[in-house]
Amino acid sequence: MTQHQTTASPGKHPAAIPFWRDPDKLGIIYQALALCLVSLFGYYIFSNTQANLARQAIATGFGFLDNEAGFEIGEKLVQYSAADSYARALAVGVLNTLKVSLLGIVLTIALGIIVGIARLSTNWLVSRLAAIYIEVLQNIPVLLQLFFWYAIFHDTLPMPRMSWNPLPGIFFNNRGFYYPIPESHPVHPWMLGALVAAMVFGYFLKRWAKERQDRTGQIFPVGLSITGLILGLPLLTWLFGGTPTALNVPELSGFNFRGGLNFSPEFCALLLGLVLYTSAFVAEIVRSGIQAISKGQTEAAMSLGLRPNRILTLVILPQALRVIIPPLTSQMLNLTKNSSLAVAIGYPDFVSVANTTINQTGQAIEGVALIMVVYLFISLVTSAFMNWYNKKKALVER
Amino acid sequence: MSQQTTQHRKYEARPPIASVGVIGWIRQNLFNSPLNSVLTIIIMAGLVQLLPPVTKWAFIDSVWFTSADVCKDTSGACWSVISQNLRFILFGFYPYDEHWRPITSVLILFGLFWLSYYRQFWSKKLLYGWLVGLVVMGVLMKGGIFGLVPVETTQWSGISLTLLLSLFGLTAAYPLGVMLALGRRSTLPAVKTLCVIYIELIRGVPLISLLFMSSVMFPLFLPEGVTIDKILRAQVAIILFTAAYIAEVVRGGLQAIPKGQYEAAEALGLEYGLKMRLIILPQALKVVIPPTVSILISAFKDTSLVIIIGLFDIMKTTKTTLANPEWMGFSTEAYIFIAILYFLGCFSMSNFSRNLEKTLKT
Amino acid sequence: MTEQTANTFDASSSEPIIEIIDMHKWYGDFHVLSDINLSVERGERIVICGPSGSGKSTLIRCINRLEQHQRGKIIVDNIELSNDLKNIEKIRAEVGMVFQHFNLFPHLTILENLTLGPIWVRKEPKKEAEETAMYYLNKVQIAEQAKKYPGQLSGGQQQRVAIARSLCMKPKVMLFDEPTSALDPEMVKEVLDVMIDLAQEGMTMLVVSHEMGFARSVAHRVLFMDSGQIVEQNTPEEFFHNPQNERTQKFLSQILH
Amino acid sequence: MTEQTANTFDASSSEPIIEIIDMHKWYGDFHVLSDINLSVERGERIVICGPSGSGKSTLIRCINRLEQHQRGKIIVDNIELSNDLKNIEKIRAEVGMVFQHFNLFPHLTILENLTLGPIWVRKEPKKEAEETAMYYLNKVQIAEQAKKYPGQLSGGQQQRVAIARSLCMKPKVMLFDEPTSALDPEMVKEVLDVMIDLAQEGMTMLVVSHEMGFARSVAHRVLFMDSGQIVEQNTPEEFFHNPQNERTQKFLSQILH
Amino acid sequence: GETLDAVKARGFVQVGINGSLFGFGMPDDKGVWHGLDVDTARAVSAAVFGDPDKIKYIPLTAQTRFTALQSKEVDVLCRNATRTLSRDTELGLNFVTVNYYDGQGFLIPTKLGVKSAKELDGASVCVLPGTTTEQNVADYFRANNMKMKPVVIEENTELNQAFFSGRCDVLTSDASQLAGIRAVAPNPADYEILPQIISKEPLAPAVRHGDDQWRDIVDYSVLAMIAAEDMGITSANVDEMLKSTDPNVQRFLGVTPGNGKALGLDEKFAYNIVKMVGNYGEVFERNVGVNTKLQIKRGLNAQWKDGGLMYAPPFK
Ligand SMILES: Nc1ncnc2c1ncn2[C@@H]1O[C@H](COP(=O)(O)OP(=O)(O)OP(=O)(O)O)[C@@H](O)[C@H]1O
Ligand SMILES: Nc1ncnc2c1ncn2[C@@H]1O[C@H](COP(=O)(O)OP(=O)(O)OP(=O)(O)O)[C@@H](O)[C@H]1O
Ligand SMILES: [Mg+2]
Ligand SMILES: [Mg+2]
Repeated sequence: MTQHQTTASPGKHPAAIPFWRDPDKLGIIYQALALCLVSLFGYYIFSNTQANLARQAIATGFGFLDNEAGFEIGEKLVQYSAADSYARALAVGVLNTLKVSLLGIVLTIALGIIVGIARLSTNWLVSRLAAIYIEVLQNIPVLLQLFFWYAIFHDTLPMPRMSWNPLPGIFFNNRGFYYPIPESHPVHPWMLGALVAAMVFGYFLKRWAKERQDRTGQIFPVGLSITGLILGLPLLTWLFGGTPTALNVPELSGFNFRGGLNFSPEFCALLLGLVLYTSAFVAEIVRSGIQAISKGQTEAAMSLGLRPNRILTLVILPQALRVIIPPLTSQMLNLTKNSSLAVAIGYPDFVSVANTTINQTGQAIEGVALIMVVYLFISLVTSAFMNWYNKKKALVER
Repeated sequence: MSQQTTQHRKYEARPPIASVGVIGWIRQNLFNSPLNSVLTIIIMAGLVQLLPPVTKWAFIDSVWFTSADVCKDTSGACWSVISQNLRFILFGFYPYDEHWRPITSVLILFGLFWLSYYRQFWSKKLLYGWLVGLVVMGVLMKGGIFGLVPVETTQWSGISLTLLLSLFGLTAAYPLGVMLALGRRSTLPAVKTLCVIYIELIRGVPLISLLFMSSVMFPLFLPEGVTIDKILRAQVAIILFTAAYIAEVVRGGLQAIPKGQYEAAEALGLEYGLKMRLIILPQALKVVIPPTVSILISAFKDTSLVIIIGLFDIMKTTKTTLANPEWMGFSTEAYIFIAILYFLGCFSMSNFSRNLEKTLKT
Repeated sequence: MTEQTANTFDASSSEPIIEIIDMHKWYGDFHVLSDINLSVERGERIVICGPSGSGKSTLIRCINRLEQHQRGKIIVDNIELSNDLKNIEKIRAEVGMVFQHFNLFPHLTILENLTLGPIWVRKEPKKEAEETAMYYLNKVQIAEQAKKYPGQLSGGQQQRVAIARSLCMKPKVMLFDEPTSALDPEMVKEVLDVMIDLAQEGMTMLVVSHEMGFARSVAHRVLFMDSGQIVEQNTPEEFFHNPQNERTQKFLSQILH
Repeated sequence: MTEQTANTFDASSSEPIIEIIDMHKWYGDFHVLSDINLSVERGERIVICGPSGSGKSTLIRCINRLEQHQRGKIIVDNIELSNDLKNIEKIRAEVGMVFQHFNLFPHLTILENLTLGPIWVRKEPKKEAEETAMYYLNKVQIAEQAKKYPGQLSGGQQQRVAIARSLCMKPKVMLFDEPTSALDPEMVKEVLDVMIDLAQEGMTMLVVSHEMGFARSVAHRVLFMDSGQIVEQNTPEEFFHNPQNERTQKFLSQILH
Repeated sequence: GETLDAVKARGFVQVGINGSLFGFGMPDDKGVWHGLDVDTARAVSAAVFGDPDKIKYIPLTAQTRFTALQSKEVDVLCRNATRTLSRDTELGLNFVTVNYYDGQGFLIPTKLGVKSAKELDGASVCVLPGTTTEQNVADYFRANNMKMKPVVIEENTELNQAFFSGRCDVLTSDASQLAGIRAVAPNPADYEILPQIISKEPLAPAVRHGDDQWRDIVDYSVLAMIAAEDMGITSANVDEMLKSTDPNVQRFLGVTPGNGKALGLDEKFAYNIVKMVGNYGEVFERNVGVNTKLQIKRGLNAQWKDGGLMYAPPFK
């Protein structure tokens, strides 16, 4: 619907408005100006860079990605050796970043919720401690905390030969945390199958329970039984599959432990530092989210005769989540971005690997660009997912 | 009847003993349910386990003003690492005889913060006070006039650098952030898109990638022969970064201003610039003071990352001290010391913003 | 419309559903309620009034244990209120409460608000719960809003939903804490009409309210509270035309213009 | 008090200050105003009424270009409203507007609110602007509040300040958009009195209002709008006692009890 | 040349330095810079200005050092950089005379009982990134068919701490640093340096391509220190040496003019260097020698006549 004034005004009014007095035209001019300035600026930088690169004979382009990397990486989720390409080395870095971020996010949310609820506890000691936790961790730079935790890890944990061995097969030492994994056995795939089956079954159980409640009013303990299923079914499979007990136990051989799996101290320090730091913020978010729900809601639910746990799950949480999710998303992104500080304490995350790559190839522009693109991508995917989730929640609720 | 009431009150006034006084407090706050009682006992036990050894280490067995050799023989904390290197940790390689200048600057800063803490001092004068204060601090640090020995910014290190980066970063980022926020709310699609891209791009990447950019890529962007000081480059990175966050905060403030204010301003015949300057921004910026303080806090904490590109902020001076063979090994003490410094800074600021939020609300 | 509800009540005919004996309550050192004695018969309708801060809300909140009293006894339908969770639950299921600020659950539809209690507390099948809910929604005349969310209704409608929500639990007693004081004047009538309807059906009601018209037309008894005590109680006629106590007189002179 | 303002207006005696010719406005696809023709003489006082959503606000907001029209012409004091920024500025300086929600600037004192426009738009010296401001504050009888902030005044006082703020720009026309509808009943009179004063001084006024008493006593003409059109216009007597249009009749029957 | 003019106009030399490497470039607790690299830079300043302290030190990380030189942020890089072919060519640098011959080695706790680097299969290795060390050690392990787990830590301090606390079995770095690290260990006797030196690390100051005069100035500033030691001139005896009759010494100290003019410097530049900074031996002993915490022996860095590699061409 874009009707415009078509008629020129009569007599004394000039037909054409000078452009500097017409907001529409001015708008176009401003925008053109802005675009021009930005592209000029871009061009200026581009041409300078071109000239500098040419003058200093620095190679450009991403051709280096196929070259042999020639350095080792201490922790990797996929096969990698010094003979592999830079591309593969960088991929190892990305996976390491994702590993610490994902695990960190899960733990942060769990810890943040606990501390946030503790902050609201009616127990004075508990709420005071939670307050101290939040204040102290929020107000110290995360980098300093990482240094601190790393120092704790390598200074106070024992040498491999004197590992702290709380349970057979489990070792804590300054090389990390070692734990056994079962020796591979034909029953394992079956157990995995049983787990999947348990989950599928649990899903149907939940639907059935809901349907039955709707029909008869009886309440079925869904949470408990699904937990039982998920634990029990694989266990049963294991029992009937010949109860293989052989474990791949970590053992001291040569310099280090062999066998089993382990988390390195760098990883643990990074994870711990990030989780503690971010969880302090999450705790505040959770606290204010819960406090945003008025006391009247609880009272109304109480006077209906609902039990405390049902009040929480049916009335408080669904409302609090709406308040909590947006700031929670940005904390999750912060955690991911802060994981780039790994470079300071020796965990080979993406920035650390990219750094080494920049050093060896001298191609700073490509390296920094890669770093930015990777984080941007992670950020965009995360916020897209959270927005989707948020919308879904909002739709269900509103 | 009112007489009767008071009489009645007198002889029935006391609540059951278990619900008031110390006992009442303990019952209500520590043992008000079985779960809470268990938690209380566990925490108490933990504190009893933890506090004595920590106290012993930090205070009883510790040494404070000794040489490094003495430290090696004590079982407690070696605070000497701080006391013996304090001036280097705080001021880095700012000329040794000129340390009074950063000290004075920091005192001016504290004074200004202290004045800003009390709302009754809030006025235009305080704002000018801040501007004058910042200029005075700059002149004092830089020297070159009034017979002060000139000191290159490259020599500003330790706490001066930390404060320079965070304060100047915020001051310079503020106008930029406001412009970005206005741009993002603009009706001109191209301007809006540019601002959105900028803001989201910057917020999507970690600060250290910008710092890397400033240290390894930035020199390539400039024409041959033109160089910009390393600190300035890091400062630019911090400004660009902070501006994106400020823009989002300010946008929130702008959104909180009712549409009627825009319309009333327009109806008076104020054009865009005046409308924003006289009506909208003064209100919006006041609303966002508390979140702005949180950005200042983050900026203050984030300056610690410049260590990664080799600038001598207070973290780096501390670590340099620890790189000295004499003092190697006392990192815990040193880290605790700067942690306390950072904590005091951030905590007082966040307290300030919380107070503010309360007073602004009423 | 209110002619049918005779404002007399034969107290001897039935046993008390609520009995409060020598009850006291403190907030810390502050004596909010002192020496409360009150007995409410089945089907009786009581209006409580009194100056702000006199403890009216606290009194009715004690009855379904939203607040804990420290001395004396409260017995509801032969169950004594104590720290026993099971008793508290039982009593809460029998006592409906309507708040000044409605306190509907904003994330649930009107229908879900109404069925939440029956489904999770009374363990009714969903279909049945919904039928009951629709019955009461019809009764408060907003059946057509069942699928909407509370935020989409006017204050008066919300308060009517809140009443219906309590009724769905089929309570024996209804407590109202200033149910109309947060409403715009036009909406007050809607809500009072619903309450008068309820009264006509013989529901036991305790209403904290300053709607003197309402008190006059439906209450069997009016209680006047001051400084945590029940200062005067009487039939509405006596109370309004012939107040005994000096405080009551003063209070009434302020309220009745 | 209103006896002096004769409710008759000799239209031929002066040239129109506002002329709206064949004006249309759309919001997206929604036709808010269609085919508006209106001519307002200098000194004329017009009251606009009509059901909610009929486009009353939109119409008067078009006159000082808070909204843009898409077809037709609006000519104010011989200046045609077009995209020309200079004309828009000129017109806004000549047309004062008073909003339903006052829209005073909360961060400025009353005096600063009043002098803002004169100083920054009319470029008056501060002293002079303040004198004018005090003059108008006196006129609306709140000179003693000059140093306070808007938040410290009652709604009626705020609205009076809003009127004074517009007057300080020495406008030729004043537009009022339901100036009393956000006020408590007691405060309505304060504001209406000020408006009647203004009317007596011969200010050209366009008032969106449902205050029929006001319309009757000061308006020269009453406009009735419905669905974006001017359905009926007439002198107040005719309009209230002898409405022509069926919609008008229905509307009036709802408003006049 | 261009650089010299710029430096003179500016009034000081901009030097890229390692900010936290004890013995090579690090400020003391008064913020004053000390170290072998620092003294090299001071020699340049003394040569150009006749004042060793007309210097602006710019601490650089391993990643930023070459960019800083390329972008003219610094005039000379005295930051323990290894001369390699690619740096000399692709990065557009010119390395001058080596001021410290180094090689990458391994530091290991004695109690592990390892006698040769060949026994390190499976070890955790602490490495400092951004240098050639990371690649060298990977190459070495690959060449010997061994596996390793690198622990790559950005900061010297952090790295040393990690090693002493046993986080790694072995620490690899330039031998000079290993000596220093061993020296500051809680108990130096618990650690030893393995005999294998797996790389050549000639550490040299570097300048940009394209300004030969400036390159010569930096080069001969380093060489002057070496030559002075060779000729037995020290900061203590340099004034007496002015009266020496040895034509080589006279030419060196500028008593017989010519050298200074050729370089575009004051004739007394070598005198100034020796007087104000010292000869190579003095500088070495002062910063890293056996009487310092680092306790490094001259080894390869001894004069040629003592079996080392330090050899200055004739100053004529
Ligand atoms: N949680 C609490 N802690 C301390 N004092 C309280 C608390 N809740 C209420 N009070 C006090 O108890 C007294 C009685 O409060 P209550 O809400 O019962 O009064 P009310 O008669 O309902 O008044 P109103 O008509 O204003 O609702 C008041 O003086 C109030 O300040
Ligand atoms: N910005 C807008 N976008 C789309 N539609 C709008 C907008 N503003 C108003 N409208 C619609 O235009 C119509 C006229 O609105 P207007 O505010 O002029 O009505 P009104 O007569 O002033 O009503 P009221 O008495 O409620 O103030 C309404 O239907 C309204 O929904
Ligand atoms: Mg109350
Ligand atoms: Mg309107």
